[in-house]
Formats: sequence, C-alpha cells, structure tokens
Amino acid sequence: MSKINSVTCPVCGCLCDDIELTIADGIVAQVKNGCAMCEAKFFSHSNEHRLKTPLIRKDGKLVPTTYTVAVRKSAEILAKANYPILYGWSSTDSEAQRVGVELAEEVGGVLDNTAVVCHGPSILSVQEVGIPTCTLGQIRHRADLLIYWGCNPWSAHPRHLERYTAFTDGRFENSEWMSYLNKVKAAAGRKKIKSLERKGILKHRREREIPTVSDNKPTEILDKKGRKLIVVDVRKSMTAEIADYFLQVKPGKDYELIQGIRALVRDQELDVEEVAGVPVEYLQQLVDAMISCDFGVIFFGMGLTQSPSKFRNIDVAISLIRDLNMRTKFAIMPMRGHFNVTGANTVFTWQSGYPYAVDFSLGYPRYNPGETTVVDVLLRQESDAGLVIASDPVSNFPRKAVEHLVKNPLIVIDPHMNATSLVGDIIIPSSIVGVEKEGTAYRMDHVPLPLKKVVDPPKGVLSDEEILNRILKEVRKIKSNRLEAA
Amino acid sequence: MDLLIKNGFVYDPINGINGERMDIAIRNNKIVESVIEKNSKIIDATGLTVFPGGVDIHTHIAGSEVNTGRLVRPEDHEKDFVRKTSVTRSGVGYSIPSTFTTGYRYSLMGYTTVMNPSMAALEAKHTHEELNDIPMLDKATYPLLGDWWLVLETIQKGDLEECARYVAWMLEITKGYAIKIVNPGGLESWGFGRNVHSIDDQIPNFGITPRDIMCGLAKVNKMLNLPHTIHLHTNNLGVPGNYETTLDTMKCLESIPSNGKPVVHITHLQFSSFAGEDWGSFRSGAAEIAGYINNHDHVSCDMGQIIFTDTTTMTADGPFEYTLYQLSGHKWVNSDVETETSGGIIPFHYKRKNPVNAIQWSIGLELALLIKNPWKVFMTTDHPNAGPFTAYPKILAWLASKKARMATFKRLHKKAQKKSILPSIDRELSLYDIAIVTRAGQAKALNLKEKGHLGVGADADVAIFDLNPEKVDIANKFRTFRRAFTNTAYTIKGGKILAKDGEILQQAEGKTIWLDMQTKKEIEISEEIKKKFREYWTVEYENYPVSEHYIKNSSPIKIKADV
Amino acid sequence: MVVQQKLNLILLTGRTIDQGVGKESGKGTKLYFESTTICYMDEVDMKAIGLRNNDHILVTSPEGSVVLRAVKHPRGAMPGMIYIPYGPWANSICSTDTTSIGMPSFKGTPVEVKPAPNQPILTLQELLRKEFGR
Amino acid sequence: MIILTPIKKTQYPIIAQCISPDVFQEKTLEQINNLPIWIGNKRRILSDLFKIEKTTENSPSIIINGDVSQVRRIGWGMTQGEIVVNGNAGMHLGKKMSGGKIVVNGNAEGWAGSEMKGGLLEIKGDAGDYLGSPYRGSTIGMRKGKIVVHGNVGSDAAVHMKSGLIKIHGNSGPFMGFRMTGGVIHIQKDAGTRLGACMTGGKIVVSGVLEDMLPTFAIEFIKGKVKIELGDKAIGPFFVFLGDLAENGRGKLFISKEKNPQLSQYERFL
Repeated sequence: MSKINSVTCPVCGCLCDDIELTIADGIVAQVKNGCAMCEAKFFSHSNEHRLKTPLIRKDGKLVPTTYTVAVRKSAEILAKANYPILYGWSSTDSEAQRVGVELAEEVGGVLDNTAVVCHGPSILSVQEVGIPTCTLGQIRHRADLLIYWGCNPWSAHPRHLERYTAFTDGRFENSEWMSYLNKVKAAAGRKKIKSLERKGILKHRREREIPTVSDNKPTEILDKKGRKLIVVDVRKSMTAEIADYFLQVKPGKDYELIQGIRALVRDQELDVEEVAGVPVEYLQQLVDAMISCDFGVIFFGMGLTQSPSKFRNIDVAISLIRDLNMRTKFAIMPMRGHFNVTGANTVFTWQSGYPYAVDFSLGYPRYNPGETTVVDVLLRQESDAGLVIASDPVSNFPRKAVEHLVKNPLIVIDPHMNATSLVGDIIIPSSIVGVEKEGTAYRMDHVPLPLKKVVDPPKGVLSDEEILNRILKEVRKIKSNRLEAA
Repeated sequence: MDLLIKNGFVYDPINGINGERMDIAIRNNKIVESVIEKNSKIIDATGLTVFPGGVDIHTHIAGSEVNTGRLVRPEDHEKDFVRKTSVTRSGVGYSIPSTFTTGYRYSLMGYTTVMNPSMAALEAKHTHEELNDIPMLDKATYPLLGDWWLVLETIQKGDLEECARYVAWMLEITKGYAIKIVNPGGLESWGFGRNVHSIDDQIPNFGITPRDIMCGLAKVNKMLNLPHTIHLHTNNLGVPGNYETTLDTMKCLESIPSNGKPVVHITHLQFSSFAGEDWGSFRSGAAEIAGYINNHDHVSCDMGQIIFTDTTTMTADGPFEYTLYQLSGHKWVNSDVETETSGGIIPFHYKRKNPVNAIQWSIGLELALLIKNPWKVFMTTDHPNAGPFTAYPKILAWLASKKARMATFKRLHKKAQKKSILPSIDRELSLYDIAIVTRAGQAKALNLKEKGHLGVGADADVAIFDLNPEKVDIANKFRTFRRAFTNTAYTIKGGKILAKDGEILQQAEGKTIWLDMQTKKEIEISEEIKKKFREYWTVEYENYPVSEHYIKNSSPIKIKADV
Repeated sequence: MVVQQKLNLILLTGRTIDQGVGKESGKGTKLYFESTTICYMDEVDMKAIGLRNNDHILVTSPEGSVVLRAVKHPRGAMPGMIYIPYGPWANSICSTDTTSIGMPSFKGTPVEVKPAPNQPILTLQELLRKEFGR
Repeated sequence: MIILTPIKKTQYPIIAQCISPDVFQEKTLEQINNLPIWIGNKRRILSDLFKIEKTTENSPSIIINGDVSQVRRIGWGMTQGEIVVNGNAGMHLGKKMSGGKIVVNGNAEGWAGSEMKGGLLEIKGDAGDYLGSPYRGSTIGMRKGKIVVHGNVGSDAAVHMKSGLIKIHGNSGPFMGFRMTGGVIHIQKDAGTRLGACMTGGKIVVSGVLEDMLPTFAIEFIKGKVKIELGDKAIGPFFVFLGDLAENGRGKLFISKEKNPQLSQYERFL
C-alpha cells in the first residue's frame, strides 16, 4: 500500500492537482480530495470496460489482433487516403498531441480536436475580438463579482467554486463558504417554517419571512459586501441554486441580453421595456453591480457556445468585458471541458499556427472552421478514412455526421470500450493518460500541469504517444517504398 | 568529418578580427586551431563574408503569450504559409511564425542563438515545450520576476538575501537565464486595473516603489553572480514623455557597483525614448537618452526598431497593451498571471504615414547611431512587437547606409520628417560594427562565452554571407548588402551545415541553456513557503517546477552565488 | 385540464453530474445508460401531456426520433424546454446545422414530445445497430 | 474564350484557384490543361477534372458548363474578364476579386465574394453562409463592388462590410451586416434575426418582414423611400432605426412599415 500526493486529475478543465491516491496491489484503492468524476476516473483503470488487446473488424465482427497488425493496417489506411480526418486529442497529453500534428501533416489529413463541439466558437470569437482574461489564482485573490453564464460548474466542474472562485480565500478576497452555509441553514429553516405553517402551528409570521434567494428581481444582495455570485442560465441549474442571484434568460436570447447590458454600460437608453424576458430596470441594477465591483469575472460554457448565435454570443460577451474594463477590472474565461482540450489547442497552435480544424491536405496548415472542421467535412461526406483518438465522437456528434464516419475505414485509439470503438474497424487500446502514463496537460486558464503515472497499464498496452509514433513510422515506410517503386 | 571554411573575410569583433582573410577550422561542434585539410569537408569562402552565428538578445518566440498571439491571428497566417518538404515541417508566418518556421527563418538569416525574454514562471513548462519544437537554434529564456509577490515582500522587508535565494530558486526551477523586469510595480497594480506612473509611485498594497524593485533586483543580480544583468522593460513604456522616466531609471541604478560593466540592460529602448506631452506634441527623446548612455557605463540596451508592417504586439506590460487597445480598438488580449505578472496582445500596423509611428521609426535608428559604442546597443525589433525578426536585414541596411535610411525617410509623414534629427546623422555602421550589434555585443552582454565569436573553443556557429567586402561598399550598395544578409550562403551550427543559399538542408535540434544555481546555503523551501504556495498559487508546490523532462537538450551553466 | 397528445418544445442538451461520472466510469456502465436516457421536463408541460415521472416518451426532431424517460426538472420552472444530457441518444435528434462554424446546434433544436408508454428505450448497442448498422 | 466541362465526380474537396481569367490569359490550351489543382490531398492538373476547349474568340472569359460545387476558389483574386458558371459553384467563389464579373446560374457555397474589392458577382440561385464576409480573424470585409443574389442568403453575410452594394432578391439569414461600417444592403424579402448586429455605419434596407428587432436599436424617423444605388430606389415607407447602441453605432436599418406592423409600438418614441 502506498500513498501518492499532488496528483493531477485528468477529467475536466479544472485540472485539480491536489489529489491524494492510495495504491494497493497495483490498483487505485482510495481517492482523496477529488470530486465524483475524479474518483470514477481513477477507479476506471481496473474496471471491466477496459480494452486490453487490439481488435480488428472481420466479416462485420471485431476480433482480437496484435499491435503490429493493427498499427500496420492503420498506417496503410492513412497512407492511402485522399482526405483522412484525425479527430479527438482532448483527453491525451501534449506529448501525444505533438506526434498527432506530425502524423496529420504526413498523411495530408484534416486535424481537429473536440473544441469543435465545445469551445470552438469561443476560439472564433477570440480571433475576432481578443479576450481579456487571467489565470484562476488571480480570480481567487481578487474577484469580488463572479458570474457564471450558461455553465453549470456544480455538475461539470465540481471543484471550480471551491478551488478557484467563490469558496476560496485569496489575498484580497475571502471565501463565501460560511455565508453559503448560513443561506442553506436559512433555507432549511424556511422549509421548516413552511411545514409548521402547513400544519397550522404557525400562522403567517410575515415579519420574519425570509426572502427567497433567487428571483429575477435583483435584491439588495447585489449591494452586499464580499464576493457575489451570479448565475445566468435558461434553467435553474445546481449552480444557480447556490448563487446570490439567478437571472433566468429566455432560451436562445443570450445575445440580446448581453447587447442590452452593453448598451446600458455605455449609458445608452433602450427603446424597449424588457430584454430576453428580463425588465430593463433589473438589468440596470445588474450593470451597476458590474461597474462598481473591484474585479469581476464572467465564466461561460456551452449555454453560450451551443445555443443559437453560437460564437456571436461569445463575441459580444467578450466585447462586454472590453467595455467594462473602461470602468473597472473585468475578465472572462471559457469553462473548458476535457482535461486537455486547452492543450490540444495550444499544441496545434504552436506547431501549425491554428488551434483546431487544421487541414494539411495541401501540404501546409490551412484553417477555416465551417470548411475544415471535422463535423462539416463529415456532413458534406468528403473524408475517406478516419482516426479517432482520446474522444468519443459517435456519442458526441450528430447522427448524420457519424453515419459518414462509420461508412469509411475507422481507426480508434482509446483505453476504454465506448460508442466509437464499438463501431470502429481497428481498435487500438492505449494506457490512460494521467493514471498509467505521465505527461502534460493545460488547465482551462492555460496553466500547464504535469500528469502522473500512478499505476502500470495492463500488460502490453502502449501509450497514445507510442502508438502514434509507430503509425507515423509505418506511414513513412509505406510512402518511401511507394516512392522507390515509382 | 571536420570542416574547413577557407579564405573568407572574417569578422570576429570579440577577437579583434576585422575582415581579415582567414580559415576557420571546425571539429565536432567546436572551433579548433586547425584541421587536416584533406580529411575535411571544405567550404570555399573566397569572396564571402564570415561572421559568428547570430545572437538575438530579445525575441518573443515561445510561451503562453506568443502562442496566444498566434492563436488570435489566423488572418496573419493565411497570407504566409510554408509547405512541408522532405526535411522540414510545414508552418505559417507572418508576424508570429509557428515554431518550426521560426527556427528555419532565423537559421536562413545566419542566427544560431536566441533569447526568449518573457516567461511567466507559472507557465514555464509551456515555454520549454515550445522551445523544444523550435529547431536550428540554441535558446534560453528569462522568467518575469519584477512583480512576483515573494520579491515584493522580501524587498518590502528589506531582506535582499532572502530575496536573492528566492530568485535563485526561481531561475533554477523555471530553467531560466536572467531576471526579467517589466514595468516594475505596474503589473501588480494592473491586477486591479491600475498602473504606476513614475519610479517613485507607491505600489498599492505593498508599500514599495518601482525604484525599490529595480535597485533591489540589480543588487540581487550581483549577489547571485548572474551572467546577464537585470533585463528591464521600463515604467511608462509607450507613453509620450517617458524618456524622463527612463533617465530616472538609469540614474537610480548608478549607485549599483559596476566595475565599468553594465548593471542593467534596457530592452527595446525605442519605446522608452519618447518626448513630448501627448501624441500631438510627440517627438524623439533619443538624443537625451543617448547622451546619458555615452557618459555612463552601467547601461546596455537594444533598439526595438519599428518596421512599417502589420505585426502583433505582445508584452507582459498589461496596462501598456490596454493603452494600445484604446488607441487602436483592435482585438485585445489581456492575461494576468496570479502572484507573478500580467500580459497583453494587440495586433498593430505601423504606418509610414502615421506621424507617431514615423517618429518611432526615427527614434530607434537615432539611438543606434547616436550611442557611440556599438557594444552598448544591439539590433532588435523586440520581435514581434516593433516588427517581425525577418525584417532584420532591412534594419542593417538602414544602419550601414545613410542612403538606405534616407530612401525610407523621404516616404515618411511630412510632419515626422520635420521633427526628426535623423538627416543630420551621418554615421554608417561598418561590417565590423554590424557583427557587434548582431552577435558579438549580444553574446558579451549575455556573458555567453562560447557564442558570438570564432576563437578556438567557441561553439562552431558560423554565418557565411555572399558579400565581398572588397568589392561591395555596403553604404552605397545597400540592396546588395541587404540581399546577402536575408539568406546566408551557409549557416553552420554546432559544426553542421544547416542552410545553404536560402534553403534548409537539414533540421537540427538546439540546446536550451539555463542556470544551475549553486548557492552557499542549499536553497531550501521551508514548510512555511510550501504552505504559502497553496495560498499564493492554485497549483501544488510539487507541480510547479520545470523538471528536466521538459527540456530536450539541456545545457545548464553552473553559477556560484554569493548567498 | 385537457390532456394534449403532444407538445412542441425546444431541445437543450448538456451536462449533468451523473452523466459526467458515468462517462468517466465507462460508456458501457448502467450509470451512463441511465443518466443519458432521461429527459428533464417542466412539471406543467408534463402534466399537459399526461406524463408522470419515469414515463417513456418519444422525442422527434427533423433529424430522427428517440425514446427516453421523462423526469420532472428538479429546480424551478423551464416551460417550453426539455433537457437531455449529452450522449448518443440526445445526438440522434440534434440539429446538424453548423452555420458554417463546425458546431452543430446542440441547444435550441425544435422537437415534438409525446408519451410512448409501450416503447422501450434502446441500449447503446441497439441504438448503434439501428442507426449505423453496427 | 475558354469552356470547361466537368468530366469527373469526386467526394473530395477540389482547390482550383487557377480558374481565373487572369491566370488563363495568354496561355495556350496545353498550358491551361496542365495548371495545378488539388483533389483531396493529391496534386493533379486541371484536365484531370475538366474537358477544356478554347474558342477562337479572344476574350478573357471562362464558361463552366456543369456542377462545380466541390470546386473551391474559382475566380480567386480576379481583376478582369468574366466567369459564367452554368451550375452550382463551390466555396470561396470570387474571393478577393477586384474586377471583372462572375455569374452563377445556380447556387454558390459559403464565402462567395469574400473580401471582395471590386467587380460584380451575380448569383442566380442561393448563396451560402459568409457571403462577402472576411476570413477568420480579419476585419477586412467587402471594400467595393457589387453582389446580387436572386435567391436566399445564408448566415453571417456582409460581415465587416465597408463599402459596396449587396442586393438580395430573396431572404437573408441571421447576422447579416454584422459589424458593418459602411456600404448598402437591400433585402427585398425577409430578413433573419440579429440584422445589423454591432453595426456602426452603412445602411440595410428590408422590404419584407424582419424576424426579430435587436433591443439595441433606437427608432429615428419614418422615411418614404431610400436610395439603393444610382437609378434604384426602394419604396417605403420605412421605419428608420439607428444602432447598434451597444457599439455607439450610427448604422441605419430601413424596415418596411407595411410588412412589419409589430414594430408600430416604436412609433410612440417619435
């Protein structure tokens, strides 16, 4: 039995690096400090859904094969292809991503990562208007106004609040944990009072009525001292439940709401009474709170990138932050999902100049989301082979896109059996990055962190980096043979 | 096989060689006394100019800021792409080339060693990962330490020894090379959207001034016996009238004992030599600055020369980038880093017909020409801030040829022409001077003993240019000169021929040079600091350092410190 | 109240903590299946088509249709919307329109919801076989 | 005159920026046959894809007879001459063109007339997304020239438009004229959502129904008719809105009063 400290968790963009693991008999026996997803991930290395041997499709069925055969067949498919796609990359380390770019360049393929279906739109907006942002510690030390817009950290980034924002102690700002606890107690008390009322024991003690926490009407809560937590969403999420103020926006109307706020920040008058279902008067109070804070921040998620207007939502959200910086200090940050999707963007960018959707078919990097994004390539049915690594597009892409992916030879590299490996043609098992393989990942705020190897991979299972290197070597061999033959 | 470069015109200022016809002998990766000719590969350099490999003291080529710059500028890449070849990787330019392309383009110009001058310690792993992917060059990088809380706190306490130990620790764990200071105090203030406006402004929440930081770290630099001086980006950079701040800055460092050697390197000095009250009355303060530097020995500097082109500005000076954003309204990136620094990025198009840009262009050249001693002022563009490094040959032509600079001058905004003193300056740099400002001087300022010269024992880094100094008067035939310096006839690094006549022949990995600090007392990080770590940063102490795993070709230099 | 046959609603897809834990445990786990085959609905909307918690529903969009389990949204009202956690089931009905930026419309697809008391929820394998023949 | 007839279908994207009067000019048929193109990741020549004929007429114009919706970059940067596509055209048609004329007797895919600097682009069918809009990250939209679309237009057309004219006989998609600073757009039928978002100058005239008015536009006055170009006036009356207020903008939206009674609530501000 051994203990390992300061382990980085390879699940979400929070990349919490304070995980303590207990290893017994070569298996993770206990996980301390992590969230539920973190625990599930560290325990998953030993579960029954693990892939342990390469598989290849014969007569419609997946049958076991060797790494040598799987690598050679994969290389043959890629070397022959006229327009292959190489997709995924977000749940592996930057070391493997580097090899991935080289492989895509060598085979003249379209290289894309999962940002395309999560924060790709955010990147497009950043390319149009830039982004005033900071690292997460800066928020912990300084932010007194925290806004989560179209994201739900309680479910998707469970420790975000406790490590970086509302519930942390910084140099200049303190944790709101106690006040949150009081609020919970008050809410429990309110329930009790209500139940007593129902039972007829208490009758209308209005003078002691505790106001409900979240209503569209901004309460005096926006004037309180210390950190303030605001959630904007189309539905009351778990995070909205704990917020000081929850603003419910009509679905698909975030764009209008942000533009309305921007106009008010610029002291413009609006010819309408309400915007996106919110009275202008409430918005004015929100704007006052934004302007009067010392350091504000907006975190945003799929609620903005995936709903109508997509990247234009982000465009104006960032523009709002630019405007607010004329009045006070404000930052904005996307809540990145996969633990190393930021790394994929980072590595792709330094090697090719572009963060995702890089098309190498002309022998140099070319980028135009909409044209060179994998989802569009699949929907237009242009590709003739696919390599999927460290992601599960069959679960995450719309059906029509998956149809074309499945129609062509499909290589899948993944530690686990998932929807994509179930339908693939060559399945190559890999070690779990951050559990069975060390490497590097980039946190949502671009801070690089080391991933640890805490247990051995199943016997004979190779890492993503090694598998890609072998395929690359094999592709080069095939190409030079072809040259000689010609 | 040994290599013999025969009969070239050799310029090696560190060894006092000024255009003599000589042979240079190379064995393995070093310059040697001689080799046996018949066993060697011969490069016939008859009629060619032979320089040591180029050294760039200040060029933003890697790391979080540079890469974010790349990310926000697809339109900059689209127009400048590079196809893959059988030996090279593909990539893009223009103002912030992708990593491989950066290496190739430097190599084609004869550069072999470059310094990446800006690295947030928290993101140091990123910088090193990128440096690993920049081939063809030896590299080093400077961590940003001027606004680091532990520096501010120890200076506030007045405990320079403790400060020095922290700095030593930081240099070592970030695998850094020098102390970089950017707008001291301004970056901490920017955490709440404020700035400092003179070297004696109080820094909010810390009760010290920029003066305290600069003097403190200059002393720390001495205590640690670091090879380079403090590397300083001044307060008020980019603000009209800031030449006075720059003079104050240099004066405040006069008291640091120097033994006739520099104690401070003021980088991209052009941006810190502005006179006038506002953009309307904007003019050059270069004469005053140059006058001061000519009379003092404790300062070295580099130009930060403006190029008229569309480029991308990026600096840790967040408040300065915000000012640029307000001026241009262009896309704006700000990126503050907890307890350490800030940063910003703005694309910027310098235009000849913009009076301010035109005067800035003049300031850079005035500085380089008015500072008499070429060992004190080096050629840079603060790549990519004032222009991409690929424009270096243009600058060399302006420095070496009055005719060249007047050809550009005539096309400037008329108001700028009237304000400029450039036409009154007749000085033209010789090839020997050019060798100083592009390699020898920079290597010396960095104290890189095996770089920037061709003496026995030096690294075998050589740039050979297709230029016959006996036949070509570079002041007159500046276009020929410029062309020769755009693509070398040969670039040799570590004894290998990497480029020939504008073509990359092979890809080679460079080294990463860093300081292995040997303090008298073992640098010990107390439990208290480890605890502080959790309070100050959002990462664990154990996950903060850059391990050697992150450096492909590690080349540590052992430094014995006095603390 | 008159019970309607069907409702026209807006589909939102997104994360839930159970789906998150499920995907990390493995796509073949029961938890993943159970957390990605539910559909959160507004209480009033459910009543309108006579649904009780855990009743099966058929959700149809221009892209296709899928059988899921209807569950009352636990916190507050969300009239006119349904919320399905990310997964192959949700994606079989999401709009494919990327508006030329690569991002399908995972939120905001108009759908029709009606009770499907006698239809089973397909397992992952069954779903893949039905949609892609594998 | 050069006549191209497609002879091969392929699933892969085709990059053929050589199909331009500027490139074809003064080239022999053989030279034109051998011009490089890309099919997927393979380098090919133009005659792999087309039967190419040269007529005796010595004008710098090109006729493409057939569907070329997979062929991208036709007329890239052209400065003169004429291209007629009798079929559908692929992405980036007439990108960066500064002169000459392109007529498509069919539909055009995305980015048609992107970064256009002059000339005429006429699409008889529908246009895809990003009509006349800039490349990613660039703020250089349409500078000059004229685009006429007889059918409908996709999303994000005329982004960052600075000058020139876009006429749409059909409907427009969302975000038409995003961040435009100048120029004129006339949508003869209905306009999609977020029309003129973030615009700071220029004018957009909608003769049909406007799906949704952004809250950040303020009504200025009502006008009877508005000039589109020399000899072409749109007849109103129109509500005239000013915006986008979120950008302190001075762009103008002319919205048909008759077709948009839902906007009459704004009249009280007049």
